[in-house]
Amino acid sequence: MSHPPVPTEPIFNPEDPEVPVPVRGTGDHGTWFTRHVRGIIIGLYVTAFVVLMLDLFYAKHSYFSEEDWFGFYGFYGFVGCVTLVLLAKLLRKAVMRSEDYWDA
Amino acid sequence: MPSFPPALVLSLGALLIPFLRGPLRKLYLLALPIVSFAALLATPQGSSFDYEAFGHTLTLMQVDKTSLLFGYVFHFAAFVGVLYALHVKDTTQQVSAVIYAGMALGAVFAGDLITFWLFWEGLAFSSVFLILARRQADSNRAAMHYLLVQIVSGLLLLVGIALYMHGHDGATAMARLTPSGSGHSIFNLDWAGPGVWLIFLGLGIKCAWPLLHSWVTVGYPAATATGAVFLSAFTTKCAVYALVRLFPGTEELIWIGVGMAGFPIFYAVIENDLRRVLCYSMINQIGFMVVGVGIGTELALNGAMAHAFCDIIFKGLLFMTMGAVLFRTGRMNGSDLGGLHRTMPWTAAFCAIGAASISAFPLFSAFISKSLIMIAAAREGYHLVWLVLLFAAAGVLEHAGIKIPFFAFFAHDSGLRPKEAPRNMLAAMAISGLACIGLGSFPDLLYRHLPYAIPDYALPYTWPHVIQQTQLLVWSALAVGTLMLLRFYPPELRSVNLDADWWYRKATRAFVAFGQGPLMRIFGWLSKAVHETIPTGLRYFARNPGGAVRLAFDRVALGWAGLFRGMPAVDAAQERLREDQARFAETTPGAAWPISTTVLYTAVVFLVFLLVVLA
Amino acid sequence: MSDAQSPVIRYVARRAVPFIQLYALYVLGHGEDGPGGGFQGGVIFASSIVLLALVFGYGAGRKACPERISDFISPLGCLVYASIGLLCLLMGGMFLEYARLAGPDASDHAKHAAHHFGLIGIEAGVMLTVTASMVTLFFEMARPAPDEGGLDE
Amino acid sequence: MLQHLPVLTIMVPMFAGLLVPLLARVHAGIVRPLTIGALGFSCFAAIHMLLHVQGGHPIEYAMGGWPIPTGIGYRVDGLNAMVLVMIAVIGLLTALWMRRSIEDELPAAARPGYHAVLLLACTGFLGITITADIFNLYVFLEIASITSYVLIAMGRRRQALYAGYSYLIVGSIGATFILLGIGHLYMRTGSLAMADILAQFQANPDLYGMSDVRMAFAFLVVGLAIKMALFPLHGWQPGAYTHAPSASSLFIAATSTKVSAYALYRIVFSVFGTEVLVSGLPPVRDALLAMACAAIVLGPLIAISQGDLKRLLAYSSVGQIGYIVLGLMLLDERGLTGGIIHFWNHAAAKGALFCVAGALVLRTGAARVDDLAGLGRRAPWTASAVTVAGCSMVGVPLTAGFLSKWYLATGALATDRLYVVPVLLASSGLTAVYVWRILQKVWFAPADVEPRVGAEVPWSMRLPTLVLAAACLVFGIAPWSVEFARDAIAALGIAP
Repeated sequence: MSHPPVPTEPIFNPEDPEVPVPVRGTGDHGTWFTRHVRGIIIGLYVTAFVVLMLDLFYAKHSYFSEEDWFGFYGFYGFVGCVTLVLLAKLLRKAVMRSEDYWDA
Repeated sequence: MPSFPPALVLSLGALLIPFLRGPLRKLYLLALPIVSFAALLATPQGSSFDYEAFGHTLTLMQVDKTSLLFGYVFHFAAFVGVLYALHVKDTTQQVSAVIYAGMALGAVFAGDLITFWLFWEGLAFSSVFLILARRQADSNRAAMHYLLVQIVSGLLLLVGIALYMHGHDGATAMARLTPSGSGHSIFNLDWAGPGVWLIFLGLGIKCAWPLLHSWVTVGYPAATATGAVFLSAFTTKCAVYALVRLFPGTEELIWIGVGMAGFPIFYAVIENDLRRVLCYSMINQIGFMVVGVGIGTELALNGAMAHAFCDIIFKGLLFMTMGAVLFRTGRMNGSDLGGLHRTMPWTAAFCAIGAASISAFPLFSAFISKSLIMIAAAREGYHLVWLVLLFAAAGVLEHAGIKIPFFAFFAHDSGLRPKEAPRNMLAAMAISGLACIGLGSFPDLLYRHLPYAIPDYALPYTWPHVIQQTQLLVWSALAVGTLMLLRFYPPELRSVNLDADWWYRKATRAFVAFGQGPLMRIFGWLSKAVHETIPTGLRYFARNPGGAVRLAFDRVALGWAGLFRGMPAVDAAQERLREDQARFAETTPGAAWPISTTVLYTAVVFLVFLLVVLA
Repeated sequence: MSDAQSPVIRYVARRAVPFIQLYALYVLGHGEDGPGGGFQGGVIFASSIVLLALVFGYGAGRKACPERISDFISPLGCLVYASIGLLCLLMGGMFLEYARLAGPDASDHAKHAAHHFGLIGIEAGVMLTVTASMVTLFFEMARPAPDEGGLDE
Repeated sequence: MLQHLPVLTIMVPMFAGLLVPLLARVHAGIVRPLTIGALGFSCFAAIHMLLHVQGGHPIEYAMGGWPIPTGIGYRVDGLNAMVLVMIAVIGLLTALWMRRSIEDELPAAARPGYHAVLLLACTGFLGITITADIFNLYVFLEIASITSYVLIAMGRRRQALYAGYSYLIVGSIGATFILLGIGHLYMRTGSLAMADILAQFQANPDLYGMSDVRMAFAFLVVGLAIKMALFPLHGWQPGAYTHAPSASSLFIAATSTKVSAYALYRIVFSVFGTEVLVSGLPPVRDALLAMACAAIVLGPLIAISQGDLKRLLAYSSVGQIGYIVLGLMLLDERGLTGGIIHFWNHAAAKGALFCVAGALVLRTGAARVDDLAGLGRRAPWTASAVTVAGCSMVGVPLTAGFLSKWYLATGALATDRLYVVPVLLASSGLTAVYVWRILQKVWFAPADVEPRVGAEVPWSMRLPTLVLAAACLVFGIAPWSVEFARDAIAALGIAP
């Protein structure tokens, strides 16, 4: 009785032709995204400014007082994210271990 | 019309899969969720399907709006998952995935606790194969970790149910259907006795509560590319469903949910394995749902259920895009990936849709569900809760909305040029992507299936809500972009991060070390006592009681006398003891003989019985 | 086992065997209404063969009752017992209800006789089995040991 | 016909067992069909009687037409009908299964005799179960024991002789205890018919206080505890199961100890009456509960470290017997249901696992757990059977094992013996450990390990294995076994 080989998930194997390996310097000129990084960033800043200004043009109905501050949501999002990233960097100092930590 | 539980359609239907081959099998796999869905549609609300077993009436199927809502989305997830995995040849995965979906359906339609528990265990046992099917040493370890935690959860639940029944005259009903048979039937468990606590904790494990969550972050990233898609849909959402059913309005849940929403995002920022990032993000999303359940108002419960509904779809979509990347490149670490949008544009686009959905951009699905929970929290005056949730909502954008698509498809060019995902994967992602946009754009599609009506003040598409949400998200994105430009953003590093599992991983290792060291010695000592010392001693005692007692006494006494070695009297006594022991060994066989041991124990047991009966 | 050398013993033993066996049958016949029966008869019968083996040696004894025969008789006796029981069943009675052996509408006298014969029959079966078993037991234990150790493990 | 089934169930295999050695000289080919035919008949008769006695219609049979207290009676009620079916079905499946196995393990000359002894052992076990006379019970116990010694000693290694001998010594002590107990009881009551003795106890509860009656009970309980290998009197069992021929292991493991456990049920319910445990000798009940709990936890604990599959299963049986005794000692309707259905459940699961152990011996010459590696790839049917039976041992829902544990746990809760619940959970956990050890070898052995199991075993062995494994599922899902157990309890007439 013959048996088909056990199917396994592809894992990284440099000798397997099916699994792609990184290619360097093949004359890649990038894509729309890589060519317009600066434009995308500028667009982001402009959008941010515009949505902030929209705060002047509608009537808020708030549950909490701070919601009435000008640009509260934008401010909160910005500060929140910066805090998140900075605290996460601190967390990394505490919990990061080398990849084979559990194999040791 | 007699109904047939969809759970059985899927789980029994799955048993036929191994007997089919080729295209027929694919067709059958796709047909199963459809047939099951048809069976569900044919079942009128308020009907139930009872089965008499081991002295209990098992209500295999009980249909109200709550269970229907989960039933719909589980069918959706099952169909999309099967389509996504259509190229897979591994029968183990196909069978277990379909059974797994069936078990999830069984759990949400279960009308009593015992039935619920049966399917709950089924979830654990069927899903572990989706991890084992990876067939790697480390994924096997992860599978064991996953299975053990699941079993513990099941045991807690079982014991809890048994104790609860014991304290409540065998009451097992999970929900009482209202006479009209529609709507959501609240059935709060009564907080009396330890049983209900155990149930609470059992559900909490599968709900991935803080410190109980690591089975998600260990298990799911170790699953196969397609298996993780199924895993992301069912287990945790079943737990949310059960909380909605059994513990609505439990105050503790609010704080647990706040912890779930607020804390894992920090880990998501620094995690390298992108599917593990999704796991942390999943815990964060479930946190929102748990808060909703804890608040327990009609709006909050609606929000929890709606968010679960949307989460299954967009989280599935994100896992699908990551699965496609894993499938094509064999890599899953952010540090190894990047620039894939060149050759996988469609996958990248779908990932962006998923990211927008989970971040709750207007017109995408979480926008219409997360807001219900936020508003419910605000209306009930949970100020701190509201602030944390808002922070978590911003954090979602950071890790799931930007990090996942950015590091996989954009960022620096990894040089990888994989093929675009297979067509069946793209089709599955397209369906989910459309569903995300459809739900986000036409909220009533979802709202009308929720158990309670949505009040006007909670409707999502009002100018203030749209603008404020856009502000939050755009400025969060701005923060991330700025940090990246300033090179302040933590880079992707090859690493592992310690998490709650550290405690019990360390504990297990310590336990194993204890087991191999001291415990073994104790067992060895016990075994020697039971098989050798006691029987031999007894035999010698039977032969010469006086001698045996003297010998035992001498041994103890001379053990102490060993301190005074060198004194002539002590040495002589020890010499005599050695002689006695040698004689002892001559008259009694050295090693115990199993027969005689058994016979001796028979004598001992009989003596005990005699003393007992004649006393 | 060495053969007995004394001619007296050899002579007496040889003459005694038929009497012992006859006595065994006598004991068997009385099993129904007095002390005796198949067990005792069987043991006595077997003792005659044991006597032969004791006096004339293992081989001679085995020749009087070869292994083939004793192995055959041993289940046969039980079969006789069981067959009679089943025969009662076939005749419409309960298992071992010998009186039914006389037939469905036999007279009391015939039933009594049938009971008698049924009983004697099963006792005979018992005797066969007991004889064969005793003989087998004896010869198995008396068999000259082959040149190998006992239980050494 | 129905009227005579009780005696025919016993006599047909016995008749066949006696015919086999005679006919084997004439035509060796007849041995197997005769064996299977006789056991098939017993099976049919047992199932027929089981269906007939449902709803409280016991069948009584008076041997030789003598009225019951005078003569020996057989009685089939809901309880022993279940056990009869278990023995007969396992006997039949063993007979079907064992052809290739004994060709491999026994010399040609020994095979007809082996069939005969198997038939007689079956007779003995069936007889113990069916009789309503305690001395007759002892006689059948001796038949069953002696044939079991032979079945075990026929193993091809020398250790088998030693294992059979150990069992003989220990078993004889057990039998002596039982005989002494019966003797004491007879001295006091002047009767050997169970119903008659029970009537005396019910008429005169003062009897429970008499020292000879108490002695009798102690003798019987200890004797039966040895025979059923109740911890700590299980010393004979692991060696016996390990070294016996695989077919013997299969048959004896799936029936023998449980028949003795049944005898304990019978003694308690139909001889002394349950009052003996409740008001007569409650300390005995506590002692047996303690022994059962110890067995339930320690059996699987010792099993975990075993390298030999048969020995592992033997220790697991030590634990499983604990469940059955526990069910009895709870003396609660639910607990008893759990104990009684465990007769069937354990026979099915352990039978299937010993089938697999036998298949392993056939393929590799030994039953090492490590040699199971790759079974899932090479022999998917057998591997599936192991999986199902293993899950049933653990008590995974939808398998039979879950039902027993569930009922035992609810029974324990109902009688306020809460400590039983953690005991059951601990045992499930420990069982899961050794079952997982097996299943991991079977399904997830690393792909580079060369399987030693070779190909699938022939259908004659596969089919009984699958039948037993399927039974684990059927009993777990269909409500029959519970209904039969309910009926058995009704037949015993205990007041909950």
